Amino acid sequence: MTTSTLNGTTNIALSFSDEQAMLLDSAKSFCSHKSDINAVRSLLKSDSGHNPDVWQEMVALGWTGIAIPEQYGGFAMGLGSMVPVIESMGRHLLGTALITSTLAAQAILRGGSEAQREKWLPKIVAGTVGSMALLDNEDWGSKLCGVSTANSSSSDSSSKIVLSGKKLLVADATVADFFIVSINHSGNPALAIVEASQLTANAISANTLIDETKRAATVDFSGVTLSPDALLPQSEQALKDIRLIGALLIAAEATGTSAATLDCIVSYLTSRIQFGRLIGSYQSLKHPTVDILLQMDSSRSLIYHAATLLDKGPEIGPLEGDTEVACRMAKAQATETLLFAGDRAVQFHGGMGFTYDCDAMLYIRRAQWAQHQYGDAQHHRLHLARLLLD
Amino acid sequence: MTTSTLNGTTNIALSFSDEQAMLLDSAKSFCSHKSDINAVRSLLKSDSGHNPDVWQEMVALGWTGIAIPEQYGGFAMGLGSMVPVIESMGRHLLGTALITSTLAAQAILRGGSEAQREKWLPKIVAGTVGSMALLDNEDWGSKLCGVSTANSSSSDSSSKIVLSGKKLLVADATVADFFIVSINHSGNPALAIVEASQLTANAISANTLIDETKRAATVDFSGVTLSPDALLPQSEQALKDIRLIGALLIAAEATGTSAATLDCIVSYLTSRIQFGRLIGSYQSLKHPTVDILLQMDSSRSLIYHAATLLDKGPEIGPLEGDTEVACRMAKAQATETLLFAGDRAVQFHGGMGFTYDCDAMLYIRRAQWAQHQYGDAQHHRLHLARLLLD
Amino acid sequence: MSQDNASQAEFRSQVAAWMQDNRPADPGFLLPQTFMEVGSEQVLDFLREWQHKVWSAGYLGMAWPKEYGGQGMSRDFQRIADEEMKRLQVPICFNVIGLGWAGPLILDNGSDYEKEKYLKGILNAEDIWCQGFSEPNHGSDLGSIQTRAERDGDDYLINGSKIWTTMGNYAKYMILLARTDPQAERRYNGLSFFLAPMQVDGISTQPIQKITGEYGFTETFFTDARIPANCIMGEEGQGWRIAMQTLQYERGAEAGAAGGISILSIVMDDLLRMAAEIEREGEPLLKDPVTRDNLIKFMIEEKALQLAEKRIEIPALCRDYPNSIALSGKLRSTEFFRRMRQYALSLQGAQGSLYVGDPDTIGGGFWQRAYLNNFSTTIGGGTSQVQANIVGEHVLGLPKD
Amino acid sequence: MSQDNASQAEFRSQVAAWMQDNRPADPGFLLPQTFMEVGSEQVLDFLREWQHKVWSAGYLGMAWPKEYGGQGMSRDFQRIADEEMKRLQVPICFNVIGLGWAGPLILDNGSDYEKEKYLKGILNAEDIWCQGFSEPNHGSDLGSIQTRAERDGDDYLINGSKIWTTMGNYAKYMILLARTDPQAERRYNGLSFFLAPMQVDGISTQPIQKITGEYGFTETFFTDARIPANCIMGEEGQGWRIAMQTLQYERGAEAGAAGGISILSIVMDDLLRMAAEIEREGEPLLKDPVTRDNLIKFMIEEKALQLAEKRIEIPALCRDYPNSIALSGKLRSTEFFRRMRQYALSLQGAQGSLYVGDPDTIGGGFWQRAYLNNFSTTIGGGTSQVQANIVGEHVLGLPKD
Repeated sequence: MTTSTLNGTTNIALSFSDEQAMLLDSAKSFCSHKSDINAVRSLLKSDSGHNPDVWQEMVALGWTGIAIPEQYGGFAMGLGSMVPVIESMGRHLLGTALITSTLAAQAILRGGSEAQREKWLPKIVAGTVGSMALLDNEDWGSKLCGVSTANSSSSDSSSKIVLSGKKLLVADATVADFFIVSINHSGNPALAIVEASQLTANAISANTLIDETKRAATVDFSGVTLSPDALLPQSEQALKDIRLIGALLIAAEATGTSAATLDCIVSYLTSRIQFGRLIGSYQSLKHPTVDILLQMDSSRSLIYHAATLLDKGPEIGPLEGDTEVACRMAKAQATETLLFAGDRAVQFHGGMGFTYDCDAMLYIRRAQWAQHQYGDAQHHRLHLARLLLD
Repeated sequence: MTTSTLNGTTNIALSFSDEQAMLLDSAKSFCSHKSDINAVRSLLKSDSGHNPDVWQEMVALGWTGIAIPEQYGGFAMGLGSMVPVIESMGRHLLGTALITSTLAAQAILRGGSEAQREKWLPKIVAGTVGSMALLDNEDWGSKLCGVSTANSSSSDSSSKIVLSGKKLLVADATVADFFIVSINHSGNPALAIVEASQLTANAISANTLIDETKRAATVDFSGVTLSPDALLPQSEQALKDIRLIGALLIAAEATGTSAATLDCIVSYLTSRIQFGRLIGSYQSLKHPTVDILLQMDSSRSLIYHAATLLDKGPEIGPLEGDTEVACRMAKAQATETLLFAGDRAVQFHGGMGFTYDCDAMLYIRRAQWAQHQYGDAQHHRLHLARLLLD
Repeated sequence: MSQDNASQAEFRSQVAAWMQDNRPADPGFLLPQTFMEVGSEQVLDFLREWQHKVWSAGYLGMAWPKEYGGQGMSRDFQRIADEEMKRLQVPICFNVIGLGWAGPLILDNGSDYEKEKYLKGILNAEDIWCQGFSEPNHGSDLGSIQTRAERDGDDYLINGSKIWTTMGNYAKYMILLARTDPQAERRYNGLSFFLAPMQVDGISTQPIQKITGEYGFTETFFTDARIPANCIMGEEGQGWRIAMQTLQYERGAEAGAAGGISILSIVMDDLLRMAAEIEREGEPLLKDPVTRDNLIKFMIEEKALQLAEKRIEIPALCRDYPNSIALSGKLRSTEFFRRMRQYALSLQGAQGSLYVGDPDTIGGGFWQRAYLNNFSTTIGGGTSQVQANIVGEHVLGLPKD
Repeated sequence: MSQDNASQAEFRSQVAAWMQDNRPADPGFLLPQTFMEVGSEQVLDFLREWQHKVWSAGYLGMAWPKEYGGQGMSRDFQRIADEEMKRLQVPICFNVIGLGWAGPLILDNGSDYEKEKYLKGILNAEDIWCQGFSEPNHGSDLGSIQTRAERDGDDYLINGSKIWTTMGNYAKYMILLARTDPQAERRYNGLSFFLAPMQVDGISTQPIQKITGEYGFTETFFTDARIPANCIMGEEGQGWRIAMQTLQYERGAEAGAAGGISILSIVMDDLLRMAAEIEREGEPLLKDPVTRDNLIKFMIEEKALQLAEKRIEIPALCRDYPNSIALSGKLRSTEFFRRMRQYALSLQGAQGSLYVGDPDTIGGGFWQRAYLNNFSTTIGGGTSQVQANIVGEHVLGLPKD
């Protein structure tokens, strides 16, 4: 089966194992208990944005090892099995560095040497936090490696590498134990592992994000000295894969948040009375809410389709063809859905919606944040057009 | 005052004289009397698509001379004054060749020699019908003159010109006394006047149009022999102007039809009862109907803005700058509005809307026709971007 | 598609080969997209011949019992045959009310006599069936049905009228919902369900001209029309329940219908092919960035629609709103097609102003007709506005208007 | 803009010159777009100083009488001054409830004593005014006002609470709508209108944190607050009529308001400039065809919005729905801005996930805040959904829900 194009056939693979269904149930239950809306609000002004005890419980549940092969201490359930977990987290706006740490693990798994895998992957399973430092301009697009952050001090391949430059919007930087940094290494894109302990003092300055449940920082890597074995040997393919996996995981999280937004709207529409009627009886509120449901349903179908294709493919092979299409479609759909849902959530709450106390605020801000992570909808549609129409 | 661009100012000129207001009143009244919905339906299957007596009355009212200078027997009210007349015709789906004949007159006025003006313009005022034959492919865009319809039999400029080729979708061809034909004349675009009497037998074959109130035909000009004085000396500028004026007149007509569509919807929504309520009380019908009103209001503002700018400019000078912007904006807005209105009109009439007997059918078909005349909305937005964003 | 086992895979290629060998030549008119477009004897004869041929080859009613014209095989085979017919875009099996509604109902509820009498004629296309639910002026509100059926000795006397009777002028039988008890306290309880003959005195049909200019539906008038009392299905007053039962068969062969494809669907591929052929400023439209962005939006939506049909089979992924996909299916797909077809027309340039019958149309006017015809799906069987209410109230639990 | 005569043209350039010479330096914080964003003393002091300066220069209250702090000039001059302030995007004149609502009301209805007491303080920004119409839990439904005003000797005793009181914590006076007669047969007839002092015992305010995280509104609580009986405007029971009267002043200086700009509007030009600065794949976003198509759509819409304000002055072009433009103005413009601002954020790439206060934001987070703040306009003063009902019912004559 191939992707829908001029040749007229479409890959609509969708499967979900009993094991995955159990994982989804347990993730739903965990997130709902550990991250009710009061817990979420209590973390808004915190430095780390998450509760370390909850993170440790997630590690204990094995979530950090879901997509890591057994030989590195993981549970080898496949990357697709991260989707139900991340969707559940999105549904309850549960913070923690699970997404970025999963991406760091995948970068090492896909791009790293055997020594790097053996060193880092068991640590990640055990709760060590890795973060991706990819951005050096505002565009998640093609210029990623065009701006240098590293200089080799000499062209001798065994010599030390000295980094210079900053990365923007490094997720959960303050709690990261290490970073996977995209660098311009002698004119070529590369990924390097930098340990937090290698950073200079004050290298991390927190960003102010529109989504107060998220954390990111600008990280200055200048002056960090690396030995050549800090570089990932297969950086280029890993970088491409990470961007697609990142898009999918953000899509999964956004789908969960769309479902939460829908719950929030439905709850208000079935309790608030105006002009003598429950406001959910007005079609001007009822029908757009139905639209949100339908779009959320589309998002969910697309993220689990992408999850299915990821798990059908080789454990480490590159993301190509239908899998790339599926990740991009999922991201384009899921964050557009959440943008619509968040916007309507505020509007439909009326005066209450305009306050910081109303939970709609959390969803509209998450929507704004999510649309820009790992490429916005227009960016992914542009790439989909190249994949499907040329 | 200049057009809204990066420099931050906007031309929002809008004026309407008392004379124009009287013309609008009389046109509204005339069209409503001469073209009620029964009259419209009675002409659907007719050959000419209009009532010749009504055409003669329109000529007697002076509508064929509104935009023609006094020295050619016209009333010199300005092209902008055609807008209220054409809008009124659109409101009642009144057939006749007034739009195409107005364009033919403008082509001669703007592109013709003094001799051509003196010969043809008084005839047009008196009711002689001219038609524009512009299209030789399906694109109203730049390829207009790329396909040849004419061949000079020799390069001697005084020699006869023999035409060869067809034109598509020539409006009201069967009742036209003459045609303004865009031709490829020795590699250059040109406009030529061809009299209906010069056509060979069976040269005209009627098109089947989605809008059954309109008439057009494919006209084969092959074998028509012209003397060089059948060519308009300033063809190129005239051609550009005609396309913009055509866009505006279609926009004016579509705006009138949007208003008619709105009336048709409102009338049904205020009389039809379903589930025990007048259906207009349902917000799922009420609010989109309000959207149609707002869009129709926008269309109307834009067509009269363009009319204002046309009349502010020189009587014959080229359409440029703000005037070009205004014509293109009017077309893009007005036909998008009618497409939306027509689509909703059918839907909101329920089962009745699906029948040929329901008038919504007339409007949705007109909408489909109008969007493609003189460039669709995307085409005009593309050109607007070049005018406003570069 | 599910994974085929060996015998299924072999059957699939056998069907495909037969369809490719036997698909009819271009008849010289636009093929109907749905059974609602059978507006002339010419089209009727064409489709009757095709359905008979498919049935004769053994690819229709495969899961119905052999003694009534079926093949007595597992439903999986019919599903495979349907999938192949859909994929190869052969003509529709047009006797839809018989194949998809009346047939399975008779199989589930009917007497041996009824099965003997009706089923084979449905499959071999000899007996055309129509449906008499909707009435003029009552739109989607079946509870308001006014057509009366009064018991008179061994007959019922029928008076009233029905609208949107597909092929009412060609049908031999109608599944008819009529009111036997006007006094019933709850108005749904006063309805009864009949397998009514159409060729009796007092029944006349009036073709309805559609928005497309074509025919396909009739209005059906009953004036003291006398039908045998044993035409009733179930008991008096059970009509509503039985009518609702027919709706479950709509899901196709897997729910008991005879099979065959009832809709020749226009898919995105058709639109992509069109965009590849049309030129704008010297380039194929498919290269225009704005058009590409719009096409991709539709392709994402189409993919999600297709995936929804798969996801419905995975309960773990439908927990929060278990009935969402099923109840919103009509709304999602019919509105998608409306917008997609409308968009297709917007791309056609001047040729878009032509219509079926003009030699210069793109695809014979296929898109024009498809867009206009699509309103039958966003209006019929409950308008999109009513569907949105159903989803809002029955899936999300929002209050009634 | 209308055509200026010579003295007007000269005045226009004089205003422009003064504004350019006197516009304040960048204060180091995002300037408020509207008076609803005055959330700190710092912002308040800045705006107070600016309004005082504009008034001192003679460009505020120009058409108000000289004896009350105005200039006694024709309204045309104030219009011109406003146009120039708008064009040059100087800061707002923030005392909006005084300048635009209370002031003109006092001019039209007030006694000499009231004019003397209130007007100058409105203009020179010494006395901040606020509005007390909305109440918690009653949203747009003013008829349901519960706050009581009971006559007690020479005072009224006020009990209840108001919400969305802009600058309630800074205001000296409130225009207050309260219920004097709970028994009135028609509930609108039981309301009265007061020019109420805020610095009395029994009135307390609680700042409301907005969706943006900032402040600007308060909830205002009245507990046996005692205000002089002569604070009433008009008679008891006329409150609703007077409240409606204030609405007409909203149209600006030409309708009697003191003038000054009350909204620093974000126009399309700002969005175009942003699109010219942002790069995607090495090109300015302004060169991206999909973005261009979207921008042009917004520009057409903006142009139509601007033209509507001109067309309303030409009755011949508003015949079929004479009140359409006026009644739909809020709906059209606030929804336009909501969509336009939301779109602007979608173009920002990763920087769009930052917020006010981050040094790497585009324009200091201007668009983020503008989008979120815009909900006050699509919600306050009747939600867009209520507005659509008003237009449907009062312009098109559609039936009520």
